[in-house]
Amino acid sequence: MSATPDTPLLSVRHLAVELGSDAHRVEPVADVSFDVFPRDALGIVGPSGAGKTLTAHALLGILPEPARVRGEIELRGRSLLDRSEAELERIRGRDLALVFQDPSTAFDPVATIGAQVAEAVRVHQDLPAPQVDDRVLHLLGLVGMADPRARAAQYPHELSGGLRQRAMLAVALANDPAVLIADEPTSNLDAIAQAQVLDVLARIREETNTALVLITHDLGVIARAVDRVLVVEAGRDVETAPVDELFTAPRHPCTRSLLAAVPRLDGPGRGGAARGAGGTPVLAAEGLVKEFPVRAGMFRRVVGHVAAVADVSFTVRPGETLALVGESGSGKTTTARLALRLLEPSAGRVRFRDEDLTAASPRRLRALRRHVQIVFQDPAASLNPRLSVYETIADPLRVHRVPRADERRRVGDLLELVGLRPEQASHGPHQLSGGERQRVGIARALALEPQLLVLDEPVSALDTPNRAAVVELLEGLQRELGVAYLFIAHDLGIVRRVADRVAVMYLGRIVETAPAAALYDTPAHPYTQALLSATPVPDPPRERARRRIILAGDPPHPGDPPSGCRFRTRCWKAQAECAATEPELVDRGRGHLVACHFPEPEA
Amino acid sequence: MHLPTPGGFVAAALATATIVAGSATAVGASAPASPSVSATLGGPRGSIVVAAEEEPATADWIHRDAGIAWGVWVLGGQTLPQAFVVQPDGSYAPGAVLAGEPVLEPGPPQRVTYRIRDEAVWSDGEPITSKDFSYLWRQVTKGRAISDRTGYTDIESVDTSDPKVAVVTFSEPYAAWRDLFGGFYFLLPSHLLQGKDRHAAMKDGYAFSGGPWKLQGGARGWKQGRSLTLVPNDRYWGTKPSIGRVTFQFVPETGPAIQAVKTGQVDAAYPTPAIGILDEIEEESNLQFATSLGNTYEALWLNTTKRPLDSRAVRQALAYATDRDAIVEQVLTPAVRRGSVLQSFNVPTYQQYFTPSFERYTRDLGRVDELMTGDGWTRNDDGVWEKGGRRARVELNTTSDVGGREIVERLLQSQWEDAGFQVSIDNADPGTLFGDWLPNGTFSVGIFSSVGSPDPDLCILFCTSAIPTDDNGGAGLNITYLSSAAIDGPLTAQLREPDAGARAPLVRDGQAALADEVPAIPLYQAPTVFVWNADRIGGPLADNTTSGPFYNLNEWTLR
Amino acid sequence: MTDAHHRFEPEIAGASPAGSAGLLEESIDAIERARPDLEPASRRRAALHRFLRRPLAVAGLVVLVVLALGAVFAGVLTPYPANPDLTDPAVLAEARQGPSLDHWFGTDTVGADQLTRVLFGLRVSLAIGLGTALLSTVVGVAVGAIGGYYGRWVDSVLMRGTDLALLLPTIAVLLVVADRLGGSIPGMIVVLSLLSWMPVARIVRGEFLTLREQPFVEAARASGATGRHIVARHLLPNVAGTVVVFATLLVGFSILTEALLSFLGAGVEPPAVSLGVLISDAERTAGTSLAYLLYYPGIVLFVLVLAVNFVGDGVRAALDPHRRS
Amino acid sequence: MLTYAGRRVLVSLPVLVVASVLVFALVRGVGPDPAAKYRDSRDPHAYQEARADLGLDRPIVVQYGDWLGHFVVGQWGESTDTGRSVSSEIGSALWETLQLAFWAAAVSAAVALLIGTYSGTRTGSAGDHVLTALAFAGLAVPTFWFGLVVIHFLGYELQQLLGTDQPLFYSVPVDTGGGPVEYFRHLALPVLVVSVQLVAGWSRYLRAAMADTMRTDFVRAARARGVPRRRLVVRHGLRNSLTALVTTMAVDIGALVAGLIVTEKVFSIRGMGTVFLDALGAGDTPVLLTWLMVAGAAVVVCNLVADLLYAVLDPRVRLA
Repeated sequence: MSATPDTPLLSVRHLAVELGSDAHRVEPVADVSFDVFPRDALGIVGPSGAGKTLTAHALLGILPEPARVRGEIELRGRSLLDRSEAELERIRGRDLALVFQDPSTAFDPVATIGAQVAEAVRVHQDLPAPQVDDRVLHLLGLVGMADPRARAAQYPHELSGGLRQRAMLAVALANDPAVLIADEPTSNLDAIAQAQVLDVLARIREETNTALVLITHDLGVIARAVDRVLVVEAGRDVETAPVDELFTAPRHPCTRSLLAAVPRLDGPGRGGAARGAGGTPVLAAEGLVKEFPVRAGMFRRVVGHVAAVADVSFTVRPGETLALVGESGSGKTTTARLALRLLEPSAGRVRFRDEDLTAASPRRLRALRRHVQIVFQDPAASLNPRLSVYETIADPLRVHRVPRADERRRVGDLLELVGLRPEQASHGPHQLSGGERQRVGIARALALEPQLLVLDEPVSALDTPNRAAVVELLEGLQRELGVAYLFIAHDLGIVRRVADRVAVMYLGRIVETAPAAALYDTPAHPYTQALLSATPVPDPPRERARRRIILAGDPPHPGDPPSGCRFRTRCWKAQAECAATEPELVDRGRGHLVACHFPEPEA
Repeated sequence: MHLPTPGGFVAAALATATIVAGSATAVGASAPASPSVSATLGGPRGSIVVAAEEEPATADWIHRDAGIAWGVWVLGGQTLPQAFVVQPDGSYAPGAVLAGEPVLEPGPPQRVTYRIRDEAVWSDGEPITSKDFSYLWRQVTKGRAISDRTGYTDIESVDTSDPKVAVVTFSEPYAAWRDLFGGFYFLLPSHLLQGKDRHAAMKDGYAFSGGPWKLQGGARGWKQGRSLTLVPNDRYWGTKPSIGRVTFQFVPETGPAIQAVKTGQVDAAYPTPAIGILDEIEEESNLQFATSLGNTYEALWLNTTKRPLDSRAVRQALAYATDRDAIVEQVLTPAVRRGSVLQSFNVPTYQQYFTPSFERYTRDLGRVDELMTGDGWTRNDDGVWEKGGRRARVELNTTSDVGGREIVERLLQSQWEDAGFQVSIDNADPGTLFGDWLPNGTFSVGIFSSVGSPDPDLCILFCTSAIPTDDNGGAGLNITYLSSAAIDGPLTAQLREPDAGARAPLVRDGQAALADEVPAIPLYQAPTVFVWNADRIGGPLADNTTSGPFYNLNEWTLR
Repeated sequence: MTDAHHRFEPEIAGASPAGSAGLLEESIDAIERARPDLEPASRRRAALHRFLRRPLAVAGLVVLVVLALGAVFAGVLTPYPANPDLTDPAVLAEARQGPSLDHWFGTDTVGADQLTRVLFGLRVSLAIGLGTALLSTVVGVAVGAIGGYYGRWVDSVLMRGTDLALLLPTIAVLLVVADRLGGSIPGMIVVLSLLSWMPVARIVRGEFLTLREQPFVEAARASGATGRHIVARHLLPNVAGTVVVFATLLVGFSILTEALLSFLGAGVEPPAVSLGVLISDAERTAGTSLAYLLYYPGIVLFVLVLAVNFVGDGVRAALDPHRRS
Repeated sequence: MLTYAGRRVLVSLPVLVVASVLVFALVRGVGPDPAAKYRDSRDPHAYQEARADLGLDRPIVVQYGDWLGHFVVGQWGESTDTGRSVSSEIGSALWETLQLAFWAAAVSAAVALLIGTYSGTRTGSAGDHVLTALAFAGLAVPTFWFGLVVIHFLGYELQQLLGTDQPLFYSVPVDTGGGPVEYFRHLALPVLVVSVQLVAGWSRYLRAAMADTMRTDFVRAARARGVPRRRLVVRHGLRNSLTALVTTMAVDIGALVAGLIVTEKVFSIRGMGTVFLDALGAGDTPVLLTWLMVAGAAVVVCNLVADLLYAVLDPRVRLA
């Protein structure tokens, strides 16, 4: 029975999923209904914990054992819930295909990419081996792999996250599924890789008949990839609308808060670029280099070095925010650790105010550290699971022997400052949400009243609403406390609101640095332009109209950087000169520096 | 329960005669078996498997690595001739190789004439000659790494002018001359070994034979660590075996050995008896057994250099404090349903020299009090003897891996504590006890066994000359460290008295002196149990405490 | 894991080659963690709850408590002394009686009540098991912590040392040294701890190596904390769970190893009697009318170790909620 | 990979050299006096002579160097107990032990694979609970006790029950001629005793790994694309769980070489274990030294095999 555009391929009514034993029953999915039509592109959006993933797994009947499903799921008018496992096996992958959120765990680590795509083909199609091979290569080509044959022979761990997710798409498409369900396919990717995957999804919609269900918490992604949107919150669908309508006229408060949380490249930046100008920098990095030795051979000799950070200099002035932006592997996190001397630099110096951090004695270093603190990317891992919120925040105070009486007061103040309730002081990290954990991390970092806070991707592990809230908190804290930020991010969208100045890193070097407004308005380096283009805009018409710059492939390995300009291998402007000489950072005035032989002409 | 001779201690030193050919001779003499008789019966047939508790370390019998009884029982005695064999009653009888009793001329110089049986030949057909006597003597006296040279060094010459008559002349009178060319040693084929490396030729087994059996395929018949297989020696002049092949399988533990007989994995076993073993055997209708009290005896060895054991009165008191009957009752009776207290260091098997000198020591707490008080000891508040502020404290030492001795220890601890002694227990592995604690004199009361021998020499255990010192390389066997003229006198004199009649009183005097001095307290003879599958094996099966149950293996038949 | 329990390597977290549970699993965990009824409950209560949900662990605990009580009150539970007066003919007359109402486990070869001896043996075995676990854990944690946090030469020496020790067959080495050091109960504990602290040290070191790269430790370093503070406040508490589990399993392992050494003649010596010594003394009774002397202590030893291991597994499950059943 | 193997061997050499120091110190420092048994000798010179023969009168460092020098070139000397060459003593013992270890490992691996897979894919089921309890029992049972019980019940009582005169299984090694049936009857009981522990350990390990693997995203993803359960279990679940198990098994098997002391003693097998016990009892230093070194080398080799297997089975492991 085939579906016409009017009758839904997939119809979900009042879906509910129950978990847990009888004594402790929870219902993360309570009431979700929607339809998917042929060639449809439906986005399901909602904050984390809304039940989106469980809904997807319920559709395929692959929930873990203790789960119970109620409601109705119909595929082409026939219920799925009463099917036998054998019947479901025939449906999975052929009628309904699922792409998992994390491409690093969704592949069998011990089988090649090609074998896993081939397995997906063979499960449903009885084809001779050569035809399977052809099909595999075709699929890998379809998802934009440059050298499908080579990729097929590789193991999952040998591919970058973006490539892996595209390979996952190839697996999902193996049998031309009627419906492709993509569960947060870009959440674990950086901006460039996300743009690449979204590009592939768009191509799939053009080239195949597959209907798309895209699950995400990021409305920016929605704007680019789907036609209709279903908003879910706390296990219930709260709003469904065509995508344009949803962005222009959101009805449900949840939708509105989701929208408000989306960082906007086109939104307002910070006013007053003069802030923090002048005065001694809080932190000055000069010619930082970090090399990791590469050992090989029978005697484990050092045969070379990988320069994760190759000659990076910057300054952070009191009270300002410097954003350090780059895709995975650009060296930005290493730079952050060097700035705190959590890693020893191979060369270069870091100065805090007038003091050379790199030369400080261990004792002096410990004393200086109270002035420069750090907030980590993963809020779960950055909290000691054995310590309560109070103990975590008080820990730095105890390290610096703050009297107990002061400690109690100070922790109370800090809790209030970061927006946590006083009774949460006694909670363990496991009792907190991701956003709350990150607030604890921030409170701990602020406990010693530092002059500089290094924020290492502080919001990238959070969902959109939490992102916005934490960014807002950080803004407020800076206003209130005058602390300077070194803000590390892989996404230019997120720093738009907070950054006074932005430095863009590529393969261990800064390629462009500029006051925020200048960078967003007149990006000079092609890489900056690509990063900007990769960040989706939550405004469907505008998003559709934007010029797309999709960079091909992954950054080169830092152990073997290209000669001359490091970006030239992925640059559409690259000329012979780019391979010959490495461009220096050139000051274009008003603090705008760019390292490119062919920068965008000044407006 | 386990009562072995640990680590070859003492056992190796004393020439426990293990004579196999003896009975064979007797049978052969009365009814000489001709080759034609066996031929008409169809020759030897079939095979049996016997569990052997210990494996010989080497088949080079005079090498220092040799010296365990099992080696003699399963291989040496089956394949090589000896001058004398000890009979079950403990008397010496000439071996199958000799034509009658050797002639002793007391001298001086002492001289012994051995007449070799004319038909005695090696398995290659060469006759056994007086040169083989001479060869053994020279190897023992001149060779390297020899187990024991005693007696052989007293030989001045071996006359080999008549190939069938060996005349041995001694430089000193030597009382234990019957142990020469016998005991743990065997006559060796000089025509095969002369000028060769004897040790290399023999240590892993040998193809030649001068006995009823030979190794199957020569050295290959002995699979080290697993088994040793014998086949009949066609050239043997005595009773020829009727069984085609006998395999001795090495099974060191009693439990597995019994299990193996019960389930038919092996046809016979001679394991160290354990409590309950007879009940277990009797459950099987096809199994028969024979028990006896062996030549190995268990004793308490007192370190007389250690307080309070340096006092003779205390040693005697300990002997009176010991209820040896109770020990026998708990240790021997449950295992083999028999047993009696041993009253001498010469086992009663060899009656001529036996005297029950320790008979007076039965548990008598009144005598204990008398002796201890007389020695200046008084009981303290805990009821423990004390003298000069020091308690009468002894420690029991034995090998910890031996099951049954823990019963002896527990009984002794109770008995001696009851008599006012403080008793503790410290056990060790055999290597430590025999290699360290005994020769270095750091033990207190050792519980271990020794082997009684047909030759009554106790000097080696109790004479002053046998005390381990730096001079003798710490190799002496008198680990009681007691130096007593009363003991030395008769025991030294008997060493040089070749005449048995004159020697016996000296030996008995020595035993009386030992009972007075109490350097050690004999407990009991270790029992033996020989079990066989009567559905499989027939013939004259019996235990022989000296020669082992395989002494008449050539007379066994297969059912 | 060999017949000689050669290697001590219980399954603790991290056996999985495939890494942690899937994302969905984690999110479900998160949901369950957030259950309102668990919210006020302390972490300890939750752990206890997880332990009590495992019937085998609870059964193990009950059995263990019963056995431990039996061991503690060994002297008063039965009307018989452990070492009766063997000069008393009435005692000797009782020797080798099979199990009866008067003597549940029968009497031994000299007339002592076997149940009484088994209870005292239980006491010695438990003391050795607990003592070894404690000593090994203390030493292992100390060495592992130093090696794992400070690294460098301490770590190199530790790792090479334990590598080396792992090369040598445990039982063989213990047999060689047991005669010099063993015999008494403290001696046995020292002997058994000689090699078993090393796996503890390796585990602690491994956990430390992982933990010290964790952001929360970096955060502590960034706040200027000293090594001592980081080890005491941030690292040790986080390995406590693993160590407790390991120590529990070490109890059972040590009891078995001591029994094995006893069987090979290198166990505790009189007057101390362990379960292993009782079994070893009865080694030759298999199949005879005295076989009860072999079977009862063996079964008690087996049940004891089984109970300890069940408890250990329960503790592991209680402290490590991510690895369910 | 060859480079890696070569490097591992090179790294192992100094470890073995240090191990040799340890072994020598252990045996000569703590162990028995090698010449002790000659103190029993009636010959007053035997002890001194033996000490001289064994070179015990020289400085200990010289003795060590001498021993190591000879050891390295394969001159392992002669047993002071039997006078036979140590290499033949150890060689024949090793052969016996390896047969036992091989069959025990093979049987255990097969059984553990079945049990671990069953339990790991049905965690919480009744069958899993039963098998888990059995595995715990297997880990808790004292081997020596179990061996004695097995000999009595399977070696004797079963035979009585069947009323046969012929032994069903051998509990002692008896040369009964060749043939696979005889071979099986000899090895059945000792292999059973050794396997109980191995099966218990390995099946628990595999069960845990399997349960973890079956909960991973990639298994769920494979399920989501319609891969049938059997293939899911075998090709994804088992394949991934095996990597860790196989290496564990390799290491365990290495330990078997020196770890079958009790089984060999109970079944009267003259293998590595019983040779060690005898050597220890007899103060047979040359055998003890070589024995410990061989046991150590076996562990080194098996660790190496484990690492290589891991690299072969898991493409993520880079042998550099």
